[in-house]
Amino acid sequence: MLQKEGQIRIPAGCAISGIFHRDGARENGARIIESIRTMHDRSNGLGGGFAGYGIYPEYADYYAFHVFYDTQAAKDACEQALERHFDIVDLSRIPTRRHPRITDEPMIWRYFATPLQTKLASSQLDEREFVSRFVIRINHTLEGAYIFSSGKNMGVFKANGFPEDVGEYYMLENYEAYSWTCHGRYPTNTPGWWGGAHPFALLDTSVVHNGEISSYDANRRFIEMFGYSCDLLTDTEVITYIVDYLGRKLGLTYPEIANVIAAPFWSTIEKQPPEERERLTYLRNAFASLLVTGPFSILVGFTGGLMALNDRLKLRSMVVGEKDDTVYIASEECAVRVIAPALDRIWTPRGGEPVIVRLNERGNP
Amino acid sequence: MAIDFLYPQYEVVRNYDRCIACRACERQCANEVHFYDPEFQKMMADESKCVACHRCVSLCPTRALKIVKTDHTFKANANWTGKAISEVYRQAGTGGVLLSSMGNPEPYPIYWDKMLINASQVTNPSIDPLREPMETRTFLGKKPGKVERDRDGRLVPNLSPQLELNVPVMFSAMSYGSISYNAHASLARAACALGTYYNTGEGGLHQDFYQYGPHTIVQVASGRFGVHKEYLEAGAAIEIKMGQGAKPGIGGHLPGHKVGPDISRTRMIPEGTDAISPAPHHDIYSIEDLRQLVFSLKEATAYKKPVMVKIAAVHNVAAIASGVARSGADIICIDGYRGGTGAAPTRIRDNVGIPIELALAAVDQRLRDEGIRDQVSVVVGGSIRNSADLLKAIALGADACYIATAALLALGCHLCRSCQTGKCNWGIATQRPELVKRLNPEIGAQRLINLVTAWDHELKEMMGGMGINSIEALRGNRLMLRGIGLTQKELDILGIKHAGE
Amino acid sequence: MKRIYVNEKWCLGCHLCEYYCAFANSGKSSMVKALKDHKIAPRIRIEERDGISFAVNCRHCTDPLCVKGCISGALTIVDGAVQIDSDKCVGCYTCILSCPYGALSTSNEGAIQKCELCMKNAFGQPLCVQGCPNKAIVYEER
Amino acid sequence: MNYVIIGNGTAAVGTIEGIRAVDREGPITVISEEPYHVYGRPLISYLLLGKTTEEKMLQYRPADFYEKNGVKTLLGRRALKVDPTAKAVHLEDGASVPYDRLCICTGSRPFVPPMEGLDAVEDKTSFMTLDDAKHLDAMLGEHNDKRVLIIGAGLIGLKCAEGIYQRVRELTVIDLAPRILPNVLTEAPASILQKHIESKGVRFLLGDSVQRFAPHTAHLQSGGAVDFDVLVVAVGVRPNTELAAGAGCEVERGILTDARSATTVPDIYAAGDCTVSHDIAADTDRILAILPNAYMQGETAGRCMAGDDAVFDKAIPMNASGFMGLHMITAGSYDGETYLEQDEAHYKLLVTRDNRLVGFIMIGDVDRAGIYTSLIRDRVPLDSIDFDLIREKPQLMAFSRAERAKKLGGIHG
Repeated sequence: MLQKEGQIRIPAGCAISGIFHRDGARENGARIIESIRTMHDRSNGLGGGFAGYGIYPEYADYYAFHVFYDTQAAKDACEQALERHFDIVDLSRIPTRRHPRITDEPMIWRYFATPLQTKLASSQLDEREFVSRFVIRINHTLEGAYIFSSGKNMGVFKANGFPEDVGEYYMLENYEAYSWTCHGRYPTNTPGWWGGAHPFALLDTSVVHNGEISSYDANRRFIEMFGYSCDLLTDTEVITYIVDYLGRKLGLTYPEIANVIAAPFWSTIEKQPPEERERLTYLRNAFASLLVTGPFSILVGFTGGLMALNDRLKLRSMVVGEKDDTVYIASEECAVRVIAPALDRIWTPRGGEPVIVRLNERGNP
Repeated sequence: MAIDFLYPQYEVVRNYDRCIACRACERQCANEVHFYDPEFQKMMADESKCVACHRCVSLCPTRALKIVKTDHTFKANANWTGKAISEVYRQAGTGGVLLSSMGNPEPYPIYWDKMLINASQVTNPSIDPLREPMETRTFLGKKPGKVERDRDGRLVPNLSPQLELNVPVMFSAMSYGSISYNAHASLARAACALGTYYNTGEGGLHQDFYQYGPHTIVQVASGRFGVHKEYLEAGAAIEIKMGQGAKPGIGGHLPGHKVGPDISRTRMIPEGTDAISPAPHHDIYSIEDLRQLVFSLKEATAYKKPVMVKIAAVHNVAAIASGVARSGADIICIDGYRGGTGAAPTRIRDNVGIPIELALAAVDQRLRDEGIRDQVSVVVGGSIRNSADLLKAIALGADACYIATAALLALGCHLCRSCQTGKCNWGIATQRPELVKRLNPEIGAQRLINLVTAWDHELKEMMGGMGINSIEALRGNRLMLRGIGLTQKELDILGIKHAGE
Repeated sequence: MKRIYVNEKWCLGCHLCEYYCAFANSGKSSMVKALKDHKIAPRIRIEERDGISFAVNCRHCTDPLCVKGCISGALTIVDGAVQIDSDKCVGCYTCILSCPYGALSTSNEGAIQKCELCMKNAFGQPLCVQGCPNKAIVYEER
Repeated sequence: MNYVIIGNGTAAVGTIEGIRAVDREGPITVISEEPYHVYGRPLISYLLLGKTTEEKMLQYRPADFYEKNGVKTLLGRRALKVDPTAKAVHLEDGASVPYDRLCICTGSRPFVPPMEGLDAVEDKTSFMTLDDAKHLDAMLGEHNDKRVLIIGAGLIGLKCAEGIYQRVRELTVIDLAPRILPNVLTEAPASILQKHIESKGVRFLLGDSVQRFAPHTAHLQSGGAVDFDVLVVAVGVRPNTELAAGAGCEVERGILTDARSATTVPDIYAAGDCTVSHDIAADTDRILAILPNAYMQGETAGRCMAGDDAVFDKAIPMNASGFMGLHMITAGSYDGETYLEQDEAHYKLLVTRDNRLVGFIMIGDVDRAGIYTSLIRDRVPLDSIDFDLIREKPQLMAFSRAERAKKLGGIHG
């Protein structure tokens, strides 16, 4: 019998797309669905998903947990756990519409919650660490429950199916985000599992990824030393944890994170001016085991920003387009042009060269 | 003379149709096997002295010679093998401990050969090392695990002292004494040219070799031979030798006849005296003592050099390694039971210790389980035979490998395993000047450079095949390995799946 | 010009250079054919004593006394190498008298013989160098 | 620069090659009485012996030697006079050849002492030139039936004897001296060599001389008589110094030159058998009529003529000769302490003086004799080498390791 994600590591090819409004303007999910639909052939119907930032302004101070449940028992257990650790201010089924090509759906629930102060204080942890540990523990230990989104004022929507169908299924026209990322998946041998679809997210960091990283097990075995559990055995998952570890736990900036996971070649480093050479050498040496090799193009979503990054050989396609304050990033130019035919600028970032966009003063007053 | 119960192990087969009686074999055999018989006008041989080192075979200009194992035999007995019987005879004749050299030759499993390497197909491109950068540079040493910034927010380089290797291969410890001046010179020069390191072993550092200090690891072992401040300061790193794979649990013994003026000076012991390394360090009876020595050495060298601790792969190696990692050591070196030696009691060499593959897998996993893998680098040796072994070791979790037997083979060693006699015909394991000069370091260094360069090429080729273009992405990447013909227990210890899974 | 140089530090006294030389200049296709049951008369010769040994052959001097003193014009410098035309040589041995290295010797054919860097035989480059197991004899530009 | 050389022997070749090592352009003119392309004089005995041919002899230097070196030859023409003021050489045929630098390489000529009845001898010759050899060859004919008398048991006489001994019915050598090769060998080695030559059928009459000749008979001082068909007079040679003397060069037994081969007249140099050399082994001035010496003097002259600063100050007497299969090499002077090794076939004498090797004689085994020669020429202090080893045989082992590194390893300084 075929094993599912987490029981076996599954290589996949993919399409990614993203829209980011620097001025904080929000748009609903229609265009991002249009964009990914254009790259239909890069997916095979075995997974699609979206992440939207700024979609829950009314609950901006609460963690929004999106959870798949296979069984009622799992739901009960998970909710018990949530209640033990969190003050839940809202909970509901995530609205979906019936869709002919989206089937076998699990129960999909959403909780807006904030850690119980007593629990948080007694844990002696920083709030985000408290939440991330909770999420990792549930996902690792609670059979049939899977928290696939856990950030504030953002949310991940994913399912087994073509991404445009998934967008329609989740009725993304009803959500307005200043940053959208999405993903269409082309796994090679899976029956398709909802949890295995992208984006993969922890707290407000979400990752969509096209590629197959050859450093996977080196990265996994390293990152797992720091409390992460790579239950899905996917690249996206390990990249998310790496970004979380380097950024949230160690305090590296996004450019520095890019210098670690897509570190320049030594031959490139040697050509830099001394200070830059020292900095790059330091990052590459100190975090050697977090170098990611093999082909990838990723979009890392985070509160207030988006980072696009290619592997250092640029073994996967990725283009960036700009129109006024809006930035478009996709696997193929057609996926940008279809929603933004007239661009100020469009270019192909070089391998290992991050494109980081953030809300500007208008978007982030 | 008493009866010698033993028949010679080898026969010298000379093709007289080819022999031109140039007598090169005679001149080159320190064991005095060959001689010219003026009466018969023929070259003759006394095979009882032959150790099968093949010096004569290699130099014979007409390929007139070969050495074959004798087919003289005892009555077949699966239990009392010829070897077992002969050993009884030898001990009954001498009353002594049987001595051997080089690594354990017994037919235990070789796990390297039971692991297969992955390659990319379709979903992930392989990378052509001839077209794209392929990086094997390696840093050894403790990683900081946190970042620090100055007031301007710039990263502070908070790394401990590191060793930088252009290739993930170093030459492991062999003392001046156990091997010759020219062997050391070859290793030192090759290490410099390759951008890696060689290791002094326990014999101190000859004055002539201080110039190679930036590529030298200086060893501090239980005998403390040749250890002084300048010595410690001369090297790029300091290695505390706690154990050796070929003879875990026992010390070393360089017989007085090998302690000539140069060695006496280098080791700081009187000429002609036996150099005896005790089994334990007499100031290290437990892990806290090791920590003291580690920090003593760091103090002595102003915290400028990484300190390595070398241990033999024994049964509870993972726990020992964990202790070593927490002792302040920057690098742990683990030496497997196939590791070589200039002399060891045969029984110990052949029966003590465990395979490096299992030890490495266990240590790497243990350090990760404890979350301290990043605080220490892991170097393994004993025996890495080729670039595939090297690659598998790194995929299992090693940062780099130590090679010694392979290095000696490159220098001409034919693994006759007679180092203890001091009559090495290849000029390696000997101190006799006329034999030492047979190893021209210009040739020796070049052969070592060739070997390691070739391995590096192969390593890159295999990495490229896996779609990995930098060695750090291979390290501990056990998904790149599959076992073949292994039990579930072995697979579990190695942390790999079986081929087909 | 490339010349043969000898470093006695690495000479093992194995005498293989002599045999390779004798073979190289034998005109035979194999060493066995050339040297079996022969007493060799090589153009490179080992001196050895008390653990010291080294090979001596023609130094191919830039200012060769042998060439200057040759009565028949048999010794000449060709592309920097001192060569002997054995057809012209009458065997007067003035070159033996002149050479400070003792590098020319008599041959069975009456003419003298000397190292010609294997330029004239089938090998084209010195076989003694190739046959030296320890780089005690090298052929290089200095 | 316009160069002129008088003479066309080895010294002349040395001069040409010396000039051309420095100056590729300046015209060179060679004037020679002999009509031949240059050849090695000592080869004439080998010609008779059949070890060489006239054709090969004339390849002492290749046929295009003059052409390649830009040499104009005036062969078969005799120089009469050198005018150092006008800087010209006047030829017998009236021509005049101007020069900027002149080298006199006129060599020597056979010395024939006045002997009663010599004129009556019809078949007689000296043994110096190719023409002499051809003449002798013609006189011997093809029937091995001639009786030959050679006057002089020096090198020329004996090489002549070697050249013809297989082609005669009877061969007698007569010399006034009590031993053969009196100028080259001491008594003991001379007697070894003599016995060897006698074993080949040559008869020696030593300590004797011809009182008078009848056409086919030599009547001896001692009272006996030798009948002969062919007579070879090989008593000795005399340097041709007349041209130099006429030009005002200082001349004693030969032309005087300095270490640069310059004579006492500006722009006139001299080299070869016509000159006096300084023998460093005996520390005396003498004529060293030997081929290597001639070449080296010539080469030095040539270089200096072309403006280089060359010096040849290592002249010693030396000889390498074989006589009917027995080889002999000698060099230097025999005045000093001697070391002797001798057995049936071999003879070795080393002579030392003042911490230097000054001379040696080797007969039979002459292997690597040049190492001894170099000790004399380079005046190597014997306490800087292992003399016991070098006495045993010529070997580089006797030198220090550092010296060997220079000699064999190309390591300088």
